[in-house]
Amino acid sequence: MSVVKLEGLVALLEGFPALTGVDLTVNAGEIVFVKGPNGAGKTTLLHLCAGLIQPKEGKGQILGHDLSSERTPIRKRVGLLSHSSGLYRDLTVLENITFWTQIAGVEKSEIDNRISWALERMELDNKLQNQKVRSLSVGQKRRASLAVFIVRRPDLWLMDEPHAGLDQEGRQAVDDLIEESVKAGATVIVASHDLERVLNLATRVVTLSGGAVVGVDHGGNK
Amino acid sequence: MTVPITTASKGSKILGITSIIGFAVLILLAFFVTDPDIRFHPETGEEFGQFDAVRLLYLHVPMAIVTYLAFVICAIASAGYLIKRTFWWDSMAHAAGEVGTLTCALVLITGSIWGRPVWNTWWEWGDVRLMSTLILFLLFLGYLALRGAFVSPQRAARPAAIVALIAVLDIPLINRSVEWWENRTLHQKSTLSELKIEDLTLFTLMLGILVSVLVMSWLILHRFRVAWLEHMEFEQGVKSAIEERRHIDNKEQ
Amino acid sequence: MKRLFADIGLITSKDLKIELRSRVLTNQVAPFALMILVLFGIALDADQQSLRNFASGLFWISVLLCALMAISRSMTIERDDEALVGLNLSGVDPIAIFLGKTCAIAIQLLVLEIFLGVGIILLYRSEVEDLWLLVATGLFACIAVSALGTIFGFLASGLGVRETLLPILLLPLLLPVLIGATRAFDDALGVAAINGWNWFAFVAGLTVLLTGVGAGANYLLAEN
Amino acid sequence: MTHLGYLIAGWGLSSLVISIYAVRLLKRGARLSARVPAQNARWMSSPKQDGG
Repeated sequence: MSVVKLEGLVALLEGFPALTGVDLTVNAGEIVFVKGPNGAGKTTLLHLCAGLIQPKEGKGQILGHDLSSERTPIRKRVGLLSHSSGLYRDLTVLENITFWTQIAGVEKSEIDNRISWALERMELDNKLQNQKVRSLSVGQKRRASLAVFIVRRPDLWLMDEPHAGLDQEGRQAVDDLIEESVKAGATVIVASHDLERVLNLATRVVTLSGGAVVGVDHGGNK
Repeated sequence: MTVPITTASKGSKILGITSIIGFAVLILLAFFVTDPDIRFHPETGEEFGQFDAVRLLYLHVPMAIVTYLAFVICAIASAGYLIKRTFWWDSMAHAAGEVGTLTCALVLITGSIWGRPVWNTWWEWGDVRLMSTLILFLLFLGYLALRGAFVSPQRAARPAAIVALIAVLDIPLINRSVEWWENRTLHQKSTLSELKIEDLTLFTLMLGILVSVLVMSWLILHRFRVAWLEHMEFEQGVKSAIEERRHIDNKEQ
Repeated sequence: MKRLFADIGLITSKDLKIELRSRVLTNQVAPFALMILVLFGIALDADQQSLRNFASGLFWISVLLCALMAISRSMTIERDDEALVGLNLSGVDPIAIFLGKTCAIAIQLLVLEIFLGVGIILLYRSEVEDLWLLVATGLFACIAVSALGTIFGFLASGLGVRETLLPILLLPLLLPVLIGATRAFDDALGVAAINGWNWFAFVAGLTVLLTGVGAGANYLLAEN
Repeated sequence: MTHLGYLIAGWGLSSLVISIYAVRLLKRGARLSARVPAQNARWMSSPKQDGG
C-alpha cells in the first residue's frame, strides 16, 4: 500500500513555485532519501506531505487521506522534524516533552513510559532534562527535538536534515532509530545532503531539482 | 482588429459619461437653483440659518450614504468570498473597501468644512456620527494596510475578508457606545430636521445621492477590474515561473 | 469536551509558565505601564483634580497599550522556533489553541490591571467607591481585549509588519470596550454620576460577543 | 454668496481627489491590461481559487 502518492503536485511559497510538479509514490515500510541542491524544494516537499501546505495543482494522498481536503487527519499521523527545534526556549527539556506528549493526546497511563523511553533513547540524562532549551548546545537541542519527534510515534516520518549538528554517535543513533521505526511499521522520508548515509540506509534515493523529481535510484538497503 | 488596452467597457463608459453629466447638473442645482438656508426668528425677525453653507450638504450627505453602501458591499463580498472562495468576491471586497475608504475620508473632510461655519467648530467630539465615521475610517485603513502587507494577493484574501466582516459588525457597537458615551448629538436635531426641506432641496439631495452612487459604481467597477487583472497577472507570473523552473530542470538533465 | 478543556489548560499553563520564566511581564511590560502613568501625570502637569478625573481613561489606555505588547509576545513564543507548526500537527482542536492563548493573555492582563489599579490609587489618589464594579469590569474587559487580540495576533503573525499592523487593526475595534470600561470605572471611582453597572452590562455583553466572533474567525482561519 | 471659500474647498477638494483617483485607476488598468492577455479580461468568469 502506498503511504505517499503525489501526482503532478505544484506548491507555492509566497508566490514562488517551490514545487513545480512532483510525482512520487512511497510504499509502506520504505526509507526514501530526498537529495538535491539548496532551494530544490526538499523542505517544501516535507511540509506538503505533513499537510501544512495547500497544493496549488495536482493530486495527492498521504496515509490514505486526500491532500487538498483532508489535511487535518494527515497532520495528526505524521511527524515532522524540521530545521527549527519546535521547542519552547524558556521551558526545560522535560517540560517541553511532557507538554508535547500531552497535547498530542497520548493515553494518560502511557505518557510517563513513553517520555522516559524517548529521553533514554536520545540519551538525555537527568541533568539535561532539567535544563532550559535556551541553554542547550546545538547537538543537545537536536536530540531534544528528536525525543519530542519520536514520543508521538508517527506513522509517517518526515525528517529534514536529521543528522545536522549531531556528532558521529548521534548520527548513528538517528540511523538506528530510523531502521527501528520501519521495523515497527512506519514509513520514513528523509531530506539530506549526507550521501554516505543515504546509500547505506535508503531503499530509494529521489533527486529533486527545480521543484521536481529528476531522478530515482535504488539505495543500498534492499 | 485591435483591442483597446483599457479596463473600460461599453457599459462603464456610459456609466462614466452619465456620472459626469449628472455631476454638472448637480453643481448647477446645488449652487445656482436652490436657495440658501435663511430663516427668520419669529419674534425678533433676525436672520439665521446655514446660509450658503447648506450647499455643502448636497455633496456631504450623499457621499456619507455612498460610503456606508460601499462598506456594506465590502462586507457582503467578504462573506461571499468566505463561502465561494473565488477571485471575483475577493476583488469585489477589495474594490469596495478601497473606494469606501476614499469616500469616507472625503465625508470627514467635507463634514469638517461644513461644521466650521455652521457649528463653529472643525471637530465636535460629542457627535455620534462624526466619531463613528472616524473610527470606521481608521478600521478600513487597517483593512487596506493588512491587504498591502501580503506578498501574494491570494494569501491576503481570507484574513482580509475576516477583518472586513468583523469591522462592519463592529460598526453598530461603536455607534451605540459613542452615543451612550456623551448622549448628545448635534447632527439631526440642530440641522437636518429643522432645515426647510422643500421640493427642490429634496430633489437636489436625491440627485446628489444618485450621482454619488453612479460615481461610486464607476470607481468600484474599475477598481474591481484592476484587482482582477492583478490576480490574473499574479497567476500568470506563477505559471511562467513554474515553466521557467521546469525548463532549467530539463537543461540540467 | 473534557479533552478540549484539558488542552486549553495545557496551553494556558504552558504560556504562563514561559512568561513566569522569561519575566517579560515583570521586567518590561509592568515598568512600561508604570511609565505611562507617570508620563500622563507629567503631561497633565500633575494637576491632582484632572488626574483623578481622567484616572479611569488613563488606566484603560495603559491596559490597551500593554495588551498590545502581551499579544505580540504571546505570538512570538509560538513563532521563535516554529512551535506553532508542532501545535498544528498535534491534532489539537484550533479552538483550544485560541482559547488557551486568550486565557493566558487575559490572566497576565489581570495581574497588570491590579498593578495599574494600585498605581492610580497611589499616584492619582483615586478613591474606590464600588470595588465589585471595578473587579467585574476589569475581569470582563480584559477577556474581551484578549480574545480579539489573540485573533488579530494570529491574523497578523507571519507577516513581517506584525508589530505595526496589530494596533491599527485592533484598537479601533476595541473602542466600544474602552468606552464601556472607562465609564464603568468612572462610576466605581466616584468621578461621574452615572450608573456604572449599566456600562458593566454593556462590557459583559461585548465580551461574550467578541469572544464568539473570535472563535468564529479562528475557525475560518484554521480550516485547512 | 456666503461661505464661498468653504464651498469651494469642500466641492473642489472632493472633485479633485475623486478625479485623481479615477485617472490613476484608469492608468493602472491600462498598464495591467497591456500585460494580461485579453481573454482574461472577461469580467464575469471566475476560476475557483482558495487563498490557502
